[in-house]
Amino acid sequence: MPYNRKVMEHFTQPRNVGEMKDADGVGKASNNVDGDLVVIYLKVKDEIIQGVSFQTFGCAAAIASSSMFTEMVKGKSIEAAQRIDKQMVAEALEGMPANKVECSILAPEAFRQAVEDYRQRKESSLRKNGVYLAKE
Amino acid sequence: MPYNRKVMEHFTQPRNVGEMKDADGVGKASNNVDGDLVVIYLKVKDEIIQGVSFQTFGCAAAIASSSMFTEMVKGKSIEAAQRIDKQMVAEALEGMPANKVECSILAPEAFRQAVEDYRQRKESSLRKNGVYLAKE
Amino acid sequence: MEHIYFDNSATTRVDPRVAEAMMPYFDKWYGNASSLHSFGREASEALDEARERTANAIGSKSQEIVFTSGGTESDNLAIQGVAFANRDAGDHIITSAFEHHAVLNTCRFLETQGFRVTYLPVTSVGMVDPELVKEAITKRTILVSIMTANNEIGTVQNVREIGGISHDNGLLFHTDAVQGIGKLPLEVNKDNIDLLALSAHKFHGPKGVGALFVRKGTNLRPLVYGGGQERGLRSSTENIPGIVGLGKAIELSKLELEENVARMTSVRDRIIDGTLVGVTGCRLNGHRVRRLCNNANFRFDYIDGEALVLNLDVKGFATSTGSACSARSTEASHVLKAIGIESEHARGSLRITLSKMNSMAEAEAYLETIKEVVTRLRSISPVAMLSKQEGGA
Amino acid sequence: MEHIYFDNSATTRVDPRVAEAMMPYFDKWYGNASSLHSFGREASEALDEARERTANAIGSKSQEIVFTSGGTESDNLAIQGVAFANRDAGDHIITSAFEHHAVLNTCRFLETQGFRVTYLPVTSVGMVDPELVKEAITKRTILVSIMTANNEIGTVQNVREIGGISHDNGLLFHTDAVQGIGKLPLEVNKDNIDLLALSAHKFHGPKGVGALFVRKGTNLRPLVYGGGQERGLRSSTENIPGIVGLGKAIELSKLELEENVARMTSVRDRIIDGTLVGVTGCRLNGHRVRRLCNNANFRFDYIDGEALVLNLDVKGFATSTGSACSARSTEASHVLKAIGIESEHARGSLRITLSKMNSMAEAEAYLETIKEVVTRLRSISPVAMLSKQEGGA
Ligand SMILES: Cc1ncc(COP(=O)(O)O)c(C=O)c1O
Ligand SMILES: Cc1ncc(COP(=O)(O)O)c(C=O)c1O
Repeated sequence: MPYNRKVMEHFTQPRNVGEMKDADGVGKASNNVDGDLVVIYLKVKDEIIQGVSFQTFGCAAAIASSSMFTEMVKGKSIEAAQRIDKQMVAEALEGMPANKVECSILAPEAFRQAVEDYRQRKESSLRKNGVYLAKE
Repeated sequence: MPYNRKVMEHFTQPRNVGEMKDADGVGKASNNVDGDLVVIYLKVKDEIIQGVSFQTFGCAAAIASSSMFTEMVKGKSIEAAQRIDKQMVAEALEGMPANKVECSILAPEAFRQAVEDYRQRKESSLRKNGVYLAKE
Repeated sequence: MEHIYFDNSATTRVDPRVAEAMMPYFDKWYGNASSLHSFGREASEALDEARERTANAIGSKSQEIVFTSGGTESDNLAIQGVAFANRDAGDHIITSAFEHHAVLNTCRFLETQGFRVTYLPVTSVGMVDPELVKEAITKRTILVSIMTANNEIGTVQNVREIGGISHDNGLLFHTDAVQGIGKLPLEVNKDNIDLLALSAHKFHGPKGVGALFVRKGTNLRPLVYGGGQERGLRSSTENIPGIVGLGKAIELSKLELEENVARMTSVRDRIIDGTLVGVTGCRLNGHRVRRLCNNANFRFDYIDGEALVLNLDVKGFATSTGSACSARSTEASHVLKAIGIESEHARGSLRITLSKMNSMAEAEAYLETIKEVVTRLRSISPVAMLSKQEGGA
Repeated sequence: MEHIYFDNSATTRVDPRVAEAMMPYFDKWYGNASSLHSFGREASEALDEARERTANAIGSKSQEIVFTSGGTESDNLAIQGVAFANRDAGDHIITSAFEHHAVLNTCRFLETQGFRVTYLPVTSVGMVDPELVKEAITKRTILVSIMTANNEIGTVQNVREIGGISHDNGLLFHTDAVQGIGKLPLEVNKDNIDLLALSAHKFHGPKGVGALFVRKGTNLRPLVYGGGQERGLRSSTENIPGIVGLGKAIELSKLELEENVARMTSVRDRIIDGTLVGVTGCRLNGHRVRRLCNNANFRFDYIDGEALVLNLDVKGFATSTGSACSARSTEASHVLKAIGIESEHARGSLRITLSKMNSMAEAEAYLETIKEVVTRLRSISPVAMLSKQEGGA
C-alpha cells in the first residue's frame, strides 16, 4: 500500500499535533474494531475556527488525514468546515490507497463531536451567565 | 538419460557393422512394440565364431550394445558366446541407464537365432552331401 | 565446437536483456511485494509493471493476469479451476487428443473425479475441426480447451473460430498458448479467449514462471491456498525476478514479433525444403502452411529418433524427437499417434524448433550434417530387411 | 542513506555466491532437463546435484526431495496431497491455530471438502503442547501438521516430540520448516518428520522455488498434472536456475549454520534487551528462549504498527508488523490473536527478523532510532486518553 509523497509528508511532519489545554471544544471518534482513536481540539470565535489540533492513534493514513483535515478547517466557519468529508481530505492529500480511504473518516467525525461539545459548553456557560436562548 | 563415454563411443563408432554376404548363419530379433530390429551375421568354424557383424534399427543403447556384443562374441566358442546376456553387455559398456538395459536384449537374442540358422544350414548341407547325423 | 541450439520448443535461452532486467531483483531490490517498507514497494512496483506488460502483450487488462510457476500450473489452474468451481453448472469438458500432457493429464485426473471429457480427434496434419467442437457440445459442457499451437508438430489451430463457437454456446474457452507467444499475434478479446496459459521460458524468459489470463468474472477454484496473493488465485511470495523476466520477455516478444517471425520463417523453410529434397525416405509431420514459424518435424525411415538426436548432438546440434517431456519413454509420442503415424515412422521423428537467435548459416550447417548422420545411421540399420517387411505389411 | 534490512522472515537477499551459481543456467546451460542433448544433460546433472545438496542438508535421500515453486506449494502438496490420497484411511487432520496461511487456509479448504480439522491452541508464548496433540488423535486422523518455527513470533516447537507422538500413533507428520532452514539443525529421520516444506528465498536463495521432503513410501496426490517431472508429483519444466540456487543456498546454510546462528543470536539479544530496557510501554511477543535466533517481536503501547514500520522505513530500517503476507489488511494477525493479544496491543506490534548479513552496528543504530520513533508517534497519539480507557476497561 504505497502512500504518495504528500501523505508521507503529512505523516512524517504532521501539522497541528497535540493536546490543547484551553480548547473551546473537544471531540473524539474511535473505531472499535481496530482501536483507532482521533481527538480534535477546537478554538472558536464568532463561529470561525481560530485554532485546531489533533491527537491520533492509528495508521499512517489516519495520522496524515488528521493533519490535513486540521489544515483544511483552520480559519473556516464551523458550517463550512462541517462539509469537509473523508473524500475531500483524501483529495487534498492527492489520493489515498483504495483500502485506506476509510482511515480518513475519523477526523471529520471527531470534529463534529468537538463542535457539539463546543455548542454544549457555550449553552451551559450562557445558562450559567443567565442568558437563555429561545428554543423552538 | 545420459549415456557414459563408452556407450557413446560404441554408438558413434560401432564395431562390426553391416551385412555379411557370405554368413554361415543369420538371425534377427525384434521388439514389436517399438519396432526395434537387430540382425546378427555369423561366420563359424569348428564351433568358434570367426566373424560376426550386425545391423540395428534402434536407439543409441541398442546400437552400442549390438556393437559391444559382437566384440564380446568374436573368437569365442558358440557355447561360451551363448552365455553372454544383456547384463554382461551392459557391464562391458560400464553401465547403462536403468530404463535402457532392456535395449541390450535384442543382440543376444538375434545371436541365438543366428546360431540356430547356422545349425540348420549345416544340417541341411550335410544332408545334401549325404552325411546323416544320428538323432536321439 | 559451438553448439547450435535447435530445441526452442523445449526451452529457450534467456535473452540477455531479460537477464539484465532480472538481476537487480536478486540482491538489490529483493523485498517481498507484500511488505510495507521501501524494499517491498520496489517489489510491488516491479510486479505491477510486469503485469501491465503481460496484459499489453495479449490485449487484456492488468487485473486479468495471474502469475504462476509455468505453463503446467497455468493449464491446471485453468482447467481444474473451472471444473471444480463450476461443478453445479456441468461436468463435461471438450479438448483434443493431442494437447500437451499438462492439459491431457489434467483432464484424465478430472475423469477420476467424475467429470466427462471428450478428446477430439485431429486430422492427419494435426488440425482440430471446429465443426467437431460444435457437435461435441452438450448441456453439461462447461469448458472447451484447445491448444493454440502444438508443441511437437507445430500446427496452429483456428483458435478464434473455436473460441467463437464456445462463446456462442455460453462456454468458457481456454487455450494453451505456451508455444504461441512470440510466434503468433494473440489478442484475447478478438480471439474469443477466456483463459490463456503461457510460460516464460518458451520465449526467452526464465524457467519456473508463467501466467494465466483469466477473463474478468471467470470463477476459478485455486490449486493452492495461503497468503492470498494474486487475488487469492495463487498464494505464495511472488517470484519477483522471475515475473520481471517474464514481463520483459513478453514485451520484447511483442515488440519484435514481426521481424522475429519473418526471420524464423525463412530459416524454417530452408530447413524443411532442404531436408525434404536432400534426404531420401523423409517426410514432414504436420501442416505445411498452418504451422508455427519455428517448427520443423520430420520422420526418417529406418532410423530411431533417439539415435538421430544423439548423433546430431555429437555433431553439435541440439534437437529433439517427440516432445521433450516424453523423452524419458521410448514410446511413440501421443501427438504422432494422434495424427495417425505409427511404429517405425514415429520412431524416426526429428523435431527442430527455432528461436529468433537462430540464423540461416546454422540451417545450412544442419543441412550438411543431417545428410551425413542419416546416411551413417542407415548404414547401421537393416534397411533392406525393414523395407521388405514394410512392403509385405 | 543505506537501508538496513530487518525483514528476513518475509524474504532475504540472495547470497552473491548463490546468484553466481545460478547465472550460467540462464543463458549458457539453458537446456530442459528432459532433453537428450548436451544442454539437457547439463541441466539434468545440475538438477541431480541440487537434489543431493538439499537431501544432505536435511538428512534425507535424494529421491525423497520434490522441488516446487515455494513454501506455499510445498505445504499444499503435503497437506492436500496426503488428504486426498489417504481418504480411505481417514478424514481428520491435526494442526495448530497459528500456522502460516499456507497451512491454515489449506486446512480450511479441506474442511469444505469434507475433512475435519483440529486447530490446537497455543500457549501465551506460542508453544503447541504435545499432550494436546496426543489427545486430539482419533481413529480417523491421518495427518499431524505443526510448524517448525513460527514466522511471526519465532517460537520453535518440539518437532521431534510431536513427530514421535504422530509415529507412535501411525500418523504422518508434516512440518512447515520454511522459517527453520538455516537457523535450526533439522534432520528428518531423527526429528520424526515425514513431510517437510521449505522455501529458498527464506535462506538467501531465489524466490519462486521450494522443496518438499516426502518420506519414501508416502502416498501423495499431486496438485498439478503434466509431463510427469519430479516422479509425477510436480509436473512442469524444472526451474533449473532456481533449483541450482536453492541447492547452493541450502548447502551454504548448513555449512555455516553454527557461525550464522551465533551471530544472529547475539544481534537479536542486543535488539531484544536494548528495546525492552530503552523503550517504555513495550513488551516481547513470544518465547524468550525457545525462539528463532533471528526473531524479535515487540508490542508498543498506544501506537500503530503500520505507522511504526513506515516511520522506521523513513529512517532507513526495513521491518514489519505481523506477517508480511497479511500486511494488506489492517486486522490484527491471527498469530497474535492466537497467543491472546488483542486490540491496541496487537496493533502496535513490530517484527524484526535478522539474517546472517546483519551486524551488531545495525542493531545499535536501530536502538537509537526506535526510541526516537516511538517517542514521536506517541507525541501524536492521545496516550493519556488511551491509558485512561485502558484503566477503565
Ligand atoms: C504446449 C505446452 N503446454 C504446456 C507446457 C508446460 O509448460 P511448463 O513446462 O513451463 O510447465 C509446455 C512445455 O513444456 C508446452 O509446450
Ligand atoms: C512459515 C511459513 N510457511 C510458508 C510460507 C510460504 O512460503 P512462500 O511464500 O515461499 O510460498 C512462509 C512465507 O511466506 C512462511 O513464513
